[in-house]
Amino acid sequence: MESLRRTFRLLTYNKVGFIGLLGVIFFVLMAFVGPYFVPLDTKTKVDKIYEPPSKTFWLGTDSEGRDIFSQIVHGGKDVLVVAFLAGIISTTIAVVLGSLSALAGGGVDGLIMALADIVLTIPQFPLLAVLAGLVKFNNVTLLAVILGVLSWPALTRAIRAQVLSLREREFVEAARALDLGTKHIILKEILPNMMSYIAINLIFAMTAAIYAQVGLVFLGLVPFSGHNWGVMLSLAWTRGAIFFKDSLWYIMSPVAAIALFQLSLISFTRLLEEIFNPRLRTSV
Amino acid sequence: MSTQEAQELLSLHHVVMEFKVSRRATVRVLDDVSFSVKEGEILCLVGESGCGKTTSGKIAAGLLQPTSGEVRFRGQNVWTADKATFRQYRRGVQIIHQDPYASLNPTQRVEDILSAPLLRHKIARNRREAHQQVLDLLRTVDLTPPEDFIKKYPHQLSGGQRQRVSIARALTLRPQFLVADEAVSMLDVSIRVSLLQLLERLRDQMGVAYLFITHDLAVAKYFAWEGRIAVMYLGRIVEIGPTPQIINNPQHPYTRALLSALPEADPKATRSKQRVHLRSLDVPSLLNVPRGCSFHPRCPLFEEGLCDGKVPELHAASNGVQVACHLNENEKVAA
Amino acid sequence: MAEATQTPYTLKVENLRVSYQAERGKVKAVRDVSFTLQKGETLAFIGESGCGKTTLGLSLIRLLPTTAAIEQGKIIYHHNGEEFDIVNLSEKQLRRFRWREFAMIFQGAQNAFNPVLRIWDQFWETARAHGETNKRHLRERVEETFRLVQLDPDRVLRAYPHQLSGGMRQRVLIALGLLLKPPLVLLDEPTTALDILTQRSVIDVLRDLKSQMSFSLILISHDLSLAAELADRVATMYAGTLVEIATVWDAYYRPLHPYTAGLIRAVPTLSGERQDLVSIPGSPPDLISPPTGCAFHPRCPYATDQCRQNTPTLIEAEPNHMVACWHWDEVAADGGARMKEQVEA
Amino acid sequence: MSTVQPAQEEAPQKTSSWLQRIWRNYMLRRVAAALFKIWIVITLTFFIVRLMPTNPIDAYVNELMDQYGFSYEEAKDQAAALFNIDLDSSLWDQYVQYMANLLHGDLGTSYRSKGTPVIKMIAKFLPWTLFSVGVSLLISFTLGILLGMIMAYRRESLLDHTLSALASIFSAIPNYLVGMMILVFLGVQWKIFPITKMRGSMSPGMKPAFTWAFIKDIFYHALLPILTYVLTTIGTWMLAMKSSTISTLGEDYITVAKARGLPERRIVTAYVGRNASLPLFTQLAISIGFIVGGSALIEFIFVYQGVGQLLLSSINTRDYPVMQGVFLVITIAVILANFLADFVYGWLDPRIRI
Repeated sequence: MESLRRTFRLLTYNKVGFIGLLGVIFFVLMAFVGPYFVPLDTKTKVDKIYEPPSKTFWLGTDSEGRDIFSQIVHGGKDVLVVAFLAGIISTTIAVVLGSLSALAGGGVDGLIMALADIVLTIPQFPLLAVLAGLVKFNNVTLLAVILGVLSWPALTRAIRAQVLSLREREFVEAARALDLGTKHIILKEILPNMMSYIAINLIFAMTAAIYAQVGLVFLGLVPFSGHNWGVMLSLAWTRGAIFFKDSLWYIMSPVAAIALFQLSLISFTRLLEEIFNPRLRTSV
Repeated sequence: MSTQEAQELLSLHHVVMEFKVSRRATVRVLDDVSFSVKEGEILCLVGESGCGKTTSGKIAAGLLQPTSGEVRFRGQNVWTADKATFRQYRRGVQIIHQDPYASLNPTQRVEDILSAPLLRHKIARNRREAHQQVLDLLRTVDLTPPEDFIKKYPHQLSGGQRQRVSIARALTLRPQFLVADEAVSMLDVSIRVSLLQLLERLRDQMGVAYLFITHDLAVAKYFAWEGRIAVMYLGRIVEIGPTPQIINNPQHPYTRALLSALPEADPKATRSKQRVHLRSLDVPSLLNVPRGCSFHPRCPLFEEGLCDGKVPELHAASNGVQVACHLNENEKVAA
Repeated sequence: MAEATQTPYTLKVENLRVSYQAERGKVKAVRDVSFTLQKGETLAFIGESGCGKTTLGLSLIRLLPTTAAIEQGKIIYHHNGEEFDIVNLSEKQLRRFRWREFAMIFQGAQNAFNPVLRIWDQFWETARAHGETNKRHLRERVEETFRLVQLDPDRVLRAYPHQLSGGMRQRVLIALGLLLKPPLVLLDEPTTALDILTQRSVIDVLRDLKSQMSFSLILISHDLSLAAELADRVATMYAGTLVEIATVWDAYYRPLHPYTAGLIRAVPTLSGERQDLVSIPGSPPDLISPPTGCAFHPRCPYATDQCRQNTPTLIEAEPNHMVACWHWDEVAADGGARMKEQVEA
Repeated sequence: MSTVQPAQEEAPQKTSSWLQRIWRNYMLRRVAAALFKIWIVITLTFFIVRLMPTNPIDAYVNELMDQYGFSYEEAKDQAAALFNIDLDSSLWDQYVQYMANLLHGDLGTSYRSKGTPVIKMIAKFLPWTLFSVGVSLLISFTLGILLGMIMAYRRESLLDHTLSALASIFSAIPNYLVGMMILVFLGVQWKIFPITKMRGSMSPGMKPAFTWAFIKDIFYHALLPILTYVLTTIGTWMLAMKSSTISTLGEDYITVAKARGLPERRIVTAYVGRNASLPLFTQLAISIGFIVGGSALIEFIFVYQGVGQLLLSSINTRDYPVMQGVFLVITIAVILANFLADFVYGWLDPRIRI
């Protein structure tokens, strides 16, 4: 009971961060649980084009008279899955390569850093734009993999620098003197001191993945498939929804969904910083 | 000093340590350093920053492998020995760091810090046993009642308390040799003495030997009165011998300069001290160590042609001290 | 506080109280501190980390961080028959007052200079801020001060701070501090982080300058040996209060406050045989909620109920020897010996 | 530890050969590394581009069929007439040929706009991207630094909180969404900007010249892209500058500068401003690359004729030489930006001068 209350106090310690957390939870629930409650409206209704929000159509209707709200509910899953997968992939690569680079040193280090340097030089978005045509991205997992595989270098460098400085810290030296083993040193001494950094960067990697995937879909470089916010955005755009007063809800709904989700993620990072800091954990 | 029969515990033989500072340049931080410490003995390394005392400490503790030369533990060269011997050495020698704020992992509680080595090396068979041993360790380092400290994170402790946890951690594997690298210099004077007394007590009770590294000769004198002091300058030992001799009758001009330069917490003594005047205030860079005796550009007794030619070797001086100075050599010859 | 002597003073501090806001509450860093700095004398403030000595130093020249404030008290500055309260100076007046009248030389000169400007530029802008317009004239004066601190002006003035060694930077800072020949200088830990031989050269330079230029000097240091070497009088601070002020001889050889006595017994010396040292039990108090009565009572072997309830004030216990302790006579009688017994018990 | 450091390296060893000395030259080494990187990028993109499904002919055929209702046969004939490229020679031969031409400064000719040299097309589009991105970066960097410093000086004030919140919000939202919102609200809903008139990079019939009318015109057309870039990047600079300023304000030399009685303005500029902005210059380079690379989205939304647009249309038509050319140009821009940032950093900070 007491620990529950402490956890709650810790979570609410940073107001902005807590709101971010609530936002993230909201979007996750909406994207994954929502579709079971809100059926997707696919019926064209010529008499109901561009209706304003009402009790039946919470966010109004689109260019074919379909409910926008149901599309928003159904359109989150792909975006979230890609963001999460891509974030995990790039962060994992970065943590593994960064640590390896720092701990192995020598030739391995040189090779990884040279590779990172080259990948950083390649203009990311244009490369993605070309790759988008190379492999057909109707496969969410593949999209996530490509996004993740291209976005590791910056974080790898940062992780390497962190590990290098942590490795020289006196408590790590003491652990070596105590012969606690490499596994203990990496998992118990070095990693816990980078956890907040890694978690925050995971979130940043997710936001970058959202930026790229929605952007690619929006430009029409990823073949349309299924329903997601990016596709909605692209359709709204190509149907000229920006130019009419009454199509405002059509174009703005996906924009707002993406923007609010990004904002929630970014705000959430503030809380992460504190969750992993023992100084704060013990003072609340 | 009744350490006649005491066994030699740890020794460095002609140790050289070089670090790469850039693609091309290496800097020689230690140059031909040799010393040995017997069981239960205290050897104090003193010198100014950059003289190589911390590097010597890390080499003694097995945290750095020397570029050349040998480190021997109970007579065995540890870097060529088999795994079992190295492990014995690794556990037999522990280190206490200077900065009590950097030497404890901020994400671990005192209990985690102290029980990890106990469990890893099967000194405690299970968590409960480890818990009991942690309590004992905390009592040993005067953190009483231990229950108050065991659940704390390092940031919840004062500097002195943290340093005691560091010492307790070093004791988990029951070492025979402790490297204390400026272990008290960051603490306030009012708690410094109690830490020194704790280290002394460990030596009396457990027979721990010390390599005590400090820049403060007064602390060295207090802690190592029954032991020896080695004075280092630019990567070399310039003088080594029993503490009272070094403090009261220093042979090397550098040691004399240090002793005369140190202000003391005694107005009369400090104001009436004889000063040694150096010829230069600048400390040479390790990238560009002077030829011959590296102290010669600053030495008040500098003799051209002698001091800037050959590097002086350590040799026995009159009072049981070993000193690396050409002039002392000559005096002896003349005497 | 009765003015026993009528010698001219440079600085008179009365009931100074400084606090700053921390997350946990108000930190009472300096509590009702009063003292007088005589003209030409060196007064050393000693005490351990967190005793408020650095805050005191910063408040004297009104350089406290924004979270801190002088809550009450006067800092009267006196020079050439003029006197005013530093607490009341406006920002503009302060700017003129600082460095010209009152220079502060900080600890860790490692970082006292703007890393992106050459040393000469930093001298020039300082002089210009105080009315100097002639570069050649300034150059002459700088060369003169550099000779005093044994620096080569040609080489040093052209250099950037990072190109100088720690000892050199400290000497450059001293030269900069004395450039405008201020009547009052404050040194905060001037030799910390310097090597022993460099430290010695800095101490010698300071002593020489002091005798040549006769400014008043406030020295703030945790290093008792530095105070022993340079100070005329020594003031001991504990938990934000001044607990003892005495001549350097009295402070070291006849301390009347148990804390001063304890500090002196905790520091090893070089000369003579090895003496036994004692430590003071416990740890310094929390300045957010300091102990009642005398702040030192939880660590003090002389403490009685009176100490726990009533705060002692600074009184002139012996001629020119002020102490804030209910039992100073007992300390005087046994020479602070009880500090030692307690540890052994 | 050391005294004044020697101005030059220690005496060069006699054994070092001429080649070794060149290798030791920092600048030369960097140039060599940059050339190597460019080569890698060219090679990589060369093959990726050609591995894309649909070749230029098919893309054209599809386009003719979709947009103009041509039959497949008609379209095929039409396409064959336009393209006399040899897509059948081996990829390797094409690569060798391309590299050989590149070494002569020849980027090839466009497939689609037949006969137009790629270099000419890039010369037409690139200036607009450089102009819009450059101006935006200049504005957001300087403004961000100023606002960041103000926030640091007025820490925890209402102004600080408001600016911090705005900064985080605008840097969290993808720039193309911000651009879209500008179009929708400022352009369509509230009709503040006549967005149809503002399309393109300059008004039709406008001749590039150093006249007030021209300058006004190009700024007018670049206004919305610039606004978008500035809004979405300024937050990062503000927050970075704020934290950097806060840590600089805690440095000893600031306190000493105050103790020296220096005028406040001098302290703010030469002491706080200069030192606090130093670390931001390394970020500047990275962000130039990022913005130029991502310009496609913004240029697409605002119909602005920059390299981003060129890239998009060349991707859609599979115009290999143009795609390659754009990649090359963007890569070079990123590398040059890095050089520039390092140079400025070195100029501002004597500690890292070499």
